[in-house]
Amino acid sequence: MAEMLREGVELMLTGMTVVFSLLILLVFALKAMSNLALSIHGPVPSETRGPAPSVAGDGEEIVAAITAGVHAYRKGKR
Amino acid sequence: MAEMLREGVELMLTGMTVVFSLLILLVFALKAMSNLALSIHGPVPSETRGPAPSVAGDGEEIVAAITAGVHAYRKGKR
Amino acid sequence: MAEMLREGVELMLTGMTVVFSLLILLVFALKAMSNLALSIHGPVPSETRGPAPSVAGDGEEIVAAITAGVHAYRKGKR
Amino acid sequence: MQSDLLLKLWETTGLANFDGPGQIFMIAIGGLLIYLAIAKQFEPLLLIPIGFGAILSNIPVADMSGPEGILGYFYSVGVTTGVFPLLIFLGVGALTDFGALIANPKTLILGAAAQFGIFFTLLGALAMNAVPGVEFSLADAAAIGIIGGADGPTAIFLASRLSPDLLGAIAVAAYSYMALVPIIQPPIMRALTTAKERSVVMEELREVSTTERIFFPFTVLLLVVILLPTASPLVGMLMFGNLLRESGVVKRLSDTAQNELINIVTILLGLAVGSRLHADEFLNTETIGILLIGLVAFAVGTGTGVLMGKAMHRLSGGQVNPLIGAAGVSAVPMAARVVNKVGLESNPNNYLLMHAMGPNVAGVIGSAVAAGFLLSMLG
Amino acid sequence: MQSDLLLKLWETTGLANFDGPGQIFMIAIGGLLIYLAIAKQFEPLLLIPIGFGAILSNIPVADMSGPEGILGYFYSVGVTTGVFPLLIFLGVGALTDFGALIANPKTLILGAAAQFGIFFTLLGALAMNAVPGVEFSLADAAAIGIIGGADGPTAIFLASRLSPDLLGAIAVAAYSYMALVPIIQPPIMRALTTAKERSVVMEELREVSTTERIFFPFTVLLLVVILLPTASPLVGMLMFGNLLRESGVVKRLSDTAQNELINIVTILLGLAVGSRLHADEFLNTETIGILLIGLVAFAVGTGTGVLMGKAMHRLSGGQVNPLIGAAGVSAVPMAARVVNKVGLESNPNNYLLMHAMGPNVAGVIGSAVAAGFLLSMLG
Amino acid sequence: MQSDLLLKLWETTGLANFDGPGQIFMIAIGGLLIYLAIAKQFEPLLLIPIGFGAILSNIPVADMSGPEGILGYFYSVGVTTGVFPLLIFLGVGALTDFGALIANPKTLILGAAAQFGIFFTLLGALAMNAVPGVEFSLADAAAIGIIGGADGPTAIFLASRLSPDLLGAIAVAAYSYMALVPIIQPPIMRALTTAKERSVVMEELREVSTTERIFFPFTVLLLVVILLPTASPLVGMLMFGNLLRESGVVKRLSDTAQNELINIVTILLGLAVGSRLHADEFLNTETIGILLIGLVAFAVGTGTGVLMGKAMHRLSGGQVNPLIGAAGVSAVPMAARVVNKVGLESNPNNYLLMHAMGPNVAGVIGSAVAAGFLLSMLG
Ligand code: NA
Ligand code: NA
Ligand code: NA
Repeated sequence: MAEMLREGVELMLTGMTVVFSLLILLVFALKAMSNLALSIHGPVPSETRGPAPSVAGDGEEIVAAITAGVHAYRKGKR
Repeated sequence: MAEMLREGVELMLTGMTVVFSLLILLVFALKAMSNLALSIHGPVPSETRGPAPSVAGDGEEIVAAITAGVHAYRKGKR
Repeated sequence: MAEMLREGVELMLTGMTVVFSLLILLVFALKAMSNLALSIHGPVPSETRGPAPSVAGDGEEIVAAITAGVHAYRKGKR
Repeated sequence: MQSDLLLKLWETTGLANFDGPGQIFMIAIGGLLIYLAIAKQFEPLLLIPIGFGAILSNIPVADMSGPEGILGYFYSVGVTTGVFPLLIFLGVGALTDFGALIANPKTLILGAAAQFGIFFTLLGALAMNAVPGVEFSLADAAAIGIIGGADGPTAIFLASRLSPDLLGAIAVAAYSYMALVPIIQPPIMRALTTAKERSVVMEELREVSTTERIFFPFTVLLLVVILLPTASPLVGMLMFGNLLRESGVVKRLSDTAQNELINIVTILLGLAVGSRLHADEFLNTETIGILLIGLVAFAVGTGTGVLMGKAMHRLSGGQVNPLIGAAGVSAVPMAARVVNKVGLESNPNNYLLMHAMGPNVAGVIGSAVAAGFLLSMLG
Repeated sequence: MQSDLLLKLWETTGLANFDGPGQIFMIAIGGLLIYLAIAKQFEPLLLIPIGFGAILSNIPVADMSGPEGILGYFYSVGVTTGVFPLLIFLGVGALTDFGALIANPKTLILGAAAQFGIFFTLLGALAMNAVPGVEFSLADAAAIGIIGGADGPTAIFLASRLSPDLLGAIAVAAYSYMALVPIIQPPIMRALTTAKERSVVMEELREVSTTERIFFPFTVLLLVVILLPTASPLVGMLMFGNLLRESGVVKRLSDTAQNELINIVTILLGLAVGSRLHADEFLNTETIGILLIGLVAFAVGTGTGVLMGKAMHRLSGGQVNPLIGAAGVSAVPMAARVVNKVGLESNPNNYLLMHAMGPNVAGVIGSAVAAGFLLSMLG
Repeated sequence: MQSDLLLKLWETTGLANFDGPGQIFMIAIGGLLIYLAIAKQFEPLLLIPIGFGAILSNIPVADMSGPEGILGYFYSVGVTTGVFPLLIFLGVGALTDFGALIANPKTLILGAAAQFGIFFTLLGALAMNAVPGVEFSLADAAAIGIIGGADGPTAIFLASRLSPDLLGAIAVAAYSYMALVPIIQPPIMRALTTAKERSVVMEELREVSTTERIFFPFTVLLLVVILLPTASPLVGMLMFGNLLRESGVVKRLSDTAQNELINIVTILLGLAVGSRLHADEFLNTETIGILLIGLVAFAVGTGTGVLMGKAMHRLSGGQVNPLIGAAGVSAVPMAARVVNKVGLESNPNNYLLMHAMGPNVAGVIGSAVAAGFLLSMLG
C-alpha cells in the first residue's frame, strides 16, 4: 500500500503540474488569440453578428422561405 | 485500362438511357396521376386542406386537448 | 389440441385473477396514497405548482438566464 | 458485351425480379393502410409509417428489410431489443394525465374487466388450430390475444417477445381495430345498456393535488414490483414518463419525451413493424385468422367492460354510468371519446369524457399487467 | 521512477506523437473547411461538422476515429450501414415542396440531362488512371462520378457502398462544389445561351391540389420499383418524408423529420464523414484528382442541363427559358437561386425561381436514380 | 396441474424473488435520490433518471439492467462506448457562454487550482485501503478522485474507462455533492477570507467580439492537442458544441444540440447510470468510502480555489475578489451563484456572478484536462 500511496503522490504532483501548465499556457494563448482577433477585425461588438448569416447559410430555411414566398405569390395573383 | 474505359463508356450509355427512360416515363406517369387526381377530387386548391385533419388524426394532441379542456372545465366550476 | 385449450383456459383463469387482484389492490393502494398525500401537504390544488421549481432546478436554463442577464447588464452600461 | 450489360440491366429491374403476386399484393396492403390513415384518419401516426414500411420491404432486389437493409436495422435495434415500444411507453407516460384515475381509483376495476378480451382471444386463437393450415402455439395465441388490449406498444412489445413471426399481423390488427373503435363499440354499448343507464350523470371528479400526482407512479410501480415484476419494463417506463411530467422540475426532459423522442421513435418503429409485412410471412391463413379474431377481441373487451360498468352501476346505487366501462379497453383517447358521444345521444348535457378517462388509462395499465402475466407464464 | 513518470507523460503529449506533417496538414484542412463554412457560408450545416470531425480524427493518441473512438462509432453505426444518409433523405423529403415539379413534370427531362455530369466524371476518373499513383477501379470511378449529382446524402450513400476509402474526399468535394455553384454556374449559363433566350418569361405555374401532392410520392416510387429497385432506398426514404409532409395527418412526425431528426443526424453524419479525412487516406494524388474532376462534374452537368433547356426552348416554340436547365444538377436550392439571379440580369422583372425549382428537385430524383443504376451495375 | 400453474405464478411474483433486503434498500436509495431531486431540487435533470433507473434495475425477475434489458442496452450503447457523456459535453458546449473567460483568461488559474480536490481525493481513496474491506486500485482511486472535478459527464466518462464497477457510486456522489455546493462551499469560503477581501468590487469585464468567440474553441483545442491529446474527446466535443453556438451560421444545429439532443441523451444516460446502482455492486464499504471522500473532494477543491484567489488578490494589488476562486470547482452554474451570494453578504451592491463565471467554466476545462491526464497515465 505504501507503494501505491507513493504512486498516488507522484500522480498528484505530475497531474497538478500538467493541469497548471496547460491552463497557464492557455492564459497566454487566449491573450494572443484576442490580440490576433483584434488585429483582424477591430473591436467588433458581438451584436454586429445578428442572425443574417445563419439564414443565408441554411439550405433548408431557404427552401422554406421559397415555399412561403411562392404561396404568397400565388395568392396575390389569384 | 482501355478495357476499363470501354466499360466506362458502356456504363455512361446505359446509365444515361436508364436515367432518361425513367424520368421521361415519370413525366407521363405524373401527367396521368394529375388527371386521375382531377377526376377523383376535382381541381381542389391546396388551401382547402388546412390543419384540421392533422388534429383529428393525432392521438396525443387530442389527449392534450382533453387535458386542457378538463382544466378549463374545472376552473370554470370552481 | 384439447390439451392446449385446457392450458388456455387455465391461463385465462389465472390471468384474469392476476389482473383483477393487482388492479383491485391498486384501488386500495391509490386511496391510501391519496390519504397519505393529504396528510402530508393538505388539499393542495395542482395550480400552486407552477413553473417556478422547474426553472430553479434546471441548470442549463440558469446558464441561459445568466447569459441573458449579462447581455442586458452590458448593454445598460454602454 | 453490350448485350451482356443490357441483360444485367434487365435483371436488375423490378419487373424481372418480382417473385409472384405476393409482393404486389403486400405493396397494395401497404397502400391500403396509408389510404385508411389519410382518408379515414385510422391511427395515421403509426399506420402511415407501417404502411410505407410494408411497401418498402416488398420491393424486389432492394431487400430493405433484410439484415443489411435500413428497415432491418431498425427492426433489430429497436424491436428485437424491445427498446422502441418501451420508449413509446415513456412518451405516453409523459403525455398522459392520470388525474381522473387518481380521483376515482375504482375505475381501475373497469380497466381490469375489459382485459377479458385478451384472454378470450387467446382461447379463440387456440380454437382456430382446428382450421387446417393454422398452427398457433400457446405463445402465438397469447401474442394474438394482446390485440384485445387495444394498446399498440404493448402489443408490439409482447409479440416481439412471444411470437416475432406474427408481429406484423398483430400490430396491423391492433392499430386498425383501435382506429375502428368508433364503429365497433357503440352497437355493443347500446345493446348491453338501457337508455336510463346511459343517461346517468356522474358526480364531478374531485381535484387531484400535485403530491398525489407525484406519488402515483411510485404506487403503481410498487404493486407491480411486488406482484408481477415481469410487467415492470412496460409499467416502469410508463410511470417514469409520468414522473418526468408530474415532478415539475424536469420540464425540458418531459417536453422532449412527449414530442421529439416519441416522434422519432414512432417513425422508426412504424417502419420496422412495416418491414414484417412480408409476402411470405403475412399472406397465409393465420393472418386472416388473426384479423378476424382481433375484431372479436375488441368486441369482447368492450362487452365485459360495459358489463362490469353495469355491476358498478348497481353496487353504487346508480351513480356510475355503465358506458364508461367500454373505455376500459384502452385505445386512449378514442374509446373515451366514443363513451362521451354515446352518452350525449341519451342526454345531450351529459359529458362523460373525464369520467371515461379513468377506465381508459386504467386499461393501459391493465393491458400491461396482462402482458406481464403472459410473459411470466410463456416468455 | 519519477523520471519514468515524466517520460510516460512526455510520451502521451501530442508533440511526441505526431507522426509527420500529414496530421497537421489535415487539421489545417479541417480548419479551412470551417473557415469557408463560417466566413463564406459554404454549406455550413455539413462543412462545420465535417471540418471539426477532420480535426478531431487527426489528433494523435486519442484515436477518435478508430473502432473504439466516438467518431468511429458514428461512422460504423450510421455510414457503413447507410442509415444516416437515408435519414437525411427522409428529412429532405419532408422539407421539399415538389409542387413546381408536379405542375410542370416536363422539367424532369432537364433533371435527367444534368446527370450527364455524373457519367462524364466517371469517365474522367477512369482516364486519370493514366496518371502514375492513381488507381481507380470502376466502383471508385462511379463513386467519384456521383459528385456530379450535386447531392450530398446521395454521394455519401453511394460512396459508402462502392468506395468507402474515398468517401471523405468525395463528400468534401460534393459539399464544397455545391457551395461554389454561384461561382461555377453563371459563366457556363451565359456562354451557352443568348440574351434573348435568357429573357424568356415563362407562364405562371398552375396550382397543384392536395390529392396530387399525396399521389406524387407513390407515383415516383412506383416507377422506381418497376424499373430500378436498387434506387428504392434513396427514393423511398425521400418519398416517405414527402408523404409525411403532404399527408396532412401526421404533422408532428413531419415537423420532427424536418427539424430535430435531420439536425441530430446532420451533426453525427458530419462528424462521421470528417473522421474519414485521415492523413493516410486523404493525402495522395487520388484526392487531388477527385477534387479537380469534381469541379468538371459540376460544369458538365450545368452545361448539359442548359443545352437540354435550349432544346426544350425550341421544341416548345420559345416558351421555356433554357437557364432553368442549369438547376437540373440539384444543389437544392442554391442552383435554382442562381438561375433566378442570372435571369434577372437579362430581364429585371423575370423571376425564374419557381420555374427552376422543378428541374432542381428533379435533379435530386435524377441523381438518386443514377446512384441506383451504379449500385445495380457495380454494387 | 392447476396448482403447478399457481406455483409458477407465485414463483414469478416479486415477493418470491427478492433476494434479500439489498434490493429493497437500493429501491429506497433510488426513491431518496428522486425525493432530493423533487423536494430539494438536487440536480433533478440527472438525479430523477438515475434514481428511477436505480429502482428499475433492482426489481427482481425483470432484470432490466441485464444484457438483454433496456437499461442494460442503454449502458452498453452509451456508457461503455463513452458516447453519452461526450454528447452531453457537446450540448454543454453549445449551452455555455465562455465570454467571461475570454475577457479575463487569468481566471483559468483559479480553475486549475480547484482541481487539487481531484488529486487530494485520489490520495484519500488510496489511504482508505487501510480500512478492511476496501480495496481500491490506482485506477479506482483516480475515478473516485474525479468526483472532485464537480462535473457530471467528466466523472461518468472517466469512471466508465477506469473503474466501471464504481461508476454508479461515483456518479451519484458527483451529482449529489454538486447539488450540495450551496451548503458545502460558503463556510469554507468565509473561513479562508476576510470580510474586506470578500467585499472587493471587481472591474467590469470587457466586451468580447464574435471573432474571439469563434477563435476560442480552436485555441483551447490546439493546446490540448499539443500537450494532452488524451483529453481531446472531452475537450473536443465541448469545443465543437461551442463552435456550433458561436459560429452563427448553424443555428438549427446549435439549437438541437442545446435542447432535444442533450435532453434525449440525459434521459438515456441517467437511466443507464442508475442501472449501476445494483445491490450487489453498490452496498459495500467502498461505496460508503466514496461518498465520504467525495464530500472531502468538494471541500478541498473549494479551499484551494479560494486560496489561489487570495494569491491573485495580493498579486493584483487587491483587484481580484478571492471568493471567485471557489467557482473554479465547476458545478456550473451553481458555484458561480454561490460566489455571488456570499459576495452580496459582505457588500450588498457587489454582483460577482459574471466574474465567477470565468473560473466556473475554466473549472470544466480543468477537470477535463485532469481526466485526460489520468486516462493517459492509467487508461
Ligand atoms: Na388495454
Ligand atoms: Na442531382
Ligand atoms: Na471542475
